[in-house]
Amino acid sequence: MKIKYFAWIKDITNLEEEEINLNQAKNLDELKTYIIEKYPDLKKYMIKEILRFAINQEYAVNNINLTDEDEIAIFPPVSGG
Amino acid sequence: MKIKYFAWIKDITNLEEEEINLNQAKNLDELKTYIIEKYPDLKKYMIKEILRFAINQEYAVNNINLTDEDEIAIFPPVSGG
Amino acid sequence: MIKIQEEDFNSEYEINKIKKLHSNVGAVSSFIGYVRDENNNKKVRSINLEVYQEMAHKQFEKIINKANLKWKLEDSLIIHRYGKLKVNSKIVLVACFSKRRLDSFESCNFIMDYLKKDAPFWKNEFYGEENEWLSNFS
Amino acid sequence: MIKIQEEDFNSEYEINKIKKLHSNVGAVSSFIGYVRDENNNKKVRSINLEVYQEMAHKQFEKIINKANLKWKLEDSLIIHRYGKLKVNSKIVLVACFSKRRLDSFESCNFIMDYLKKDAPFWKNEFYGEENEWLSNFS
Repeated sequence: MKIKYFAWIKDITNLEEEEINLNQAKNLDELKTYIIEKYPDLKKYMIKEILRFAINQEYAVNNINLTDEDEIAIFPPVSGG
Repeated sequence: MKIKYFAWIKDITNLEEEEINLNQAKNLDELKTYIIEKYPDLKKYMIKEILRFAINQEYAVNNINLTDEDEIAIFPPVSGG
Repeated sequence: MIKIQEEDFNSEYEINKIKKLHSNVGAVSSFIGYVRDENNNKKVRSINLEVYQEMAHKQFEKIINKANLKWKLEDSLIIHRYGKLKVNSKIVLVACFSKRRLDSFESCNFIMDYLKKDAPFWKNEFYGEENEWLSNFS
Repeated sequence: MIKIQEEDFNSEYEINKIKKLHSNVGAVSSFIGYVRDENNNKKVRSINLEVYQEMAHKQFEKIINKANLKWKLEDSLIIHRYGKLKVNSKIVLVACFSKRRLDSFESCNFIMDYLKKDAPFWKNEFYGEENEWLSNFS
């Protein structure tokens, strides 16, 4: 699956997107654990519930199973308009 | 003083404006009496409170004394915008 | 800015001209009213919009002053046309300029409410051969 | 109509293009958002607006669908820019087309509310040498 990062999250991950596979995270909760292990600086934002998640361009709040075709986006609160 | 008529009121008075003097109407109530005598077809609209009055471009609801310099307008409910 | 005119207007141009004066404006809410092709189940071809000009100016000024007392506006614009207007023609533009959205949005609606209630304009609608003065009392 | 683009737009042109399709439209309410010269007491020079394009499209479609369930709209338009935008630049245009004013007015505000809440755009503000990501959590 493809993971995309936006805004200042990119400054922490140092990349815009990456591929991970189902062994690393088979659902959204596991993905959250995976990325804060890989990027410890994200942990405090995760705890404060500042991070937003979208699966295939739809907001995801609850835990949900992932597939290899999914596109997951991780970003801070939006500020458009 | 100058009396101005607008919209379909003009179709009843057959003129857009006219001059009258203080002897004919020294306040707004007298003016109302004066014009329904002169234009009897206006009477039913006056009774139903459909006519609007403005003195020097400000809405006038209560009776008020008039002067020779005043511009009085008589018109139906507005429909702009 | 208040304009009462027969000619059409370009809303982008008119709004830009005012916006340029205010770099602190982040929000412009506007309303454009048009001549519709149908009213009260009758096919409208055009309207003739009569105005009492001097009074319309005074009323617009009053309405804008009232809006400025209630909201933080950097500027405002009313353009109201009169005369013969075909279907699809613009009739009116109201635009309110403020730092933030809520002020521009609420004041624009407020100005339109008062404009419809107080501004001395009268619509004579033309349907084929007939025509009819619009009235709020029938 | 949804457009997500880097280029500026002409609101008169964009609104006219849609209005032409609907002779029954009497009311167009619109909102334009601009880059302001100041935010949080800092002098802003420009912003960089990042977007997640595919998601922005989907979210705009959802918001418009929701508005159509609540109000009688003949059409609607969202144009949202991204990229480097200087002070005074337009950021967004939302326009709602309806027979009567109330529908256009309320739906335009509704769409702006949801756009600000859900649309995946992020502003990076530039002040002189520094820059800062805007966030709603500080």
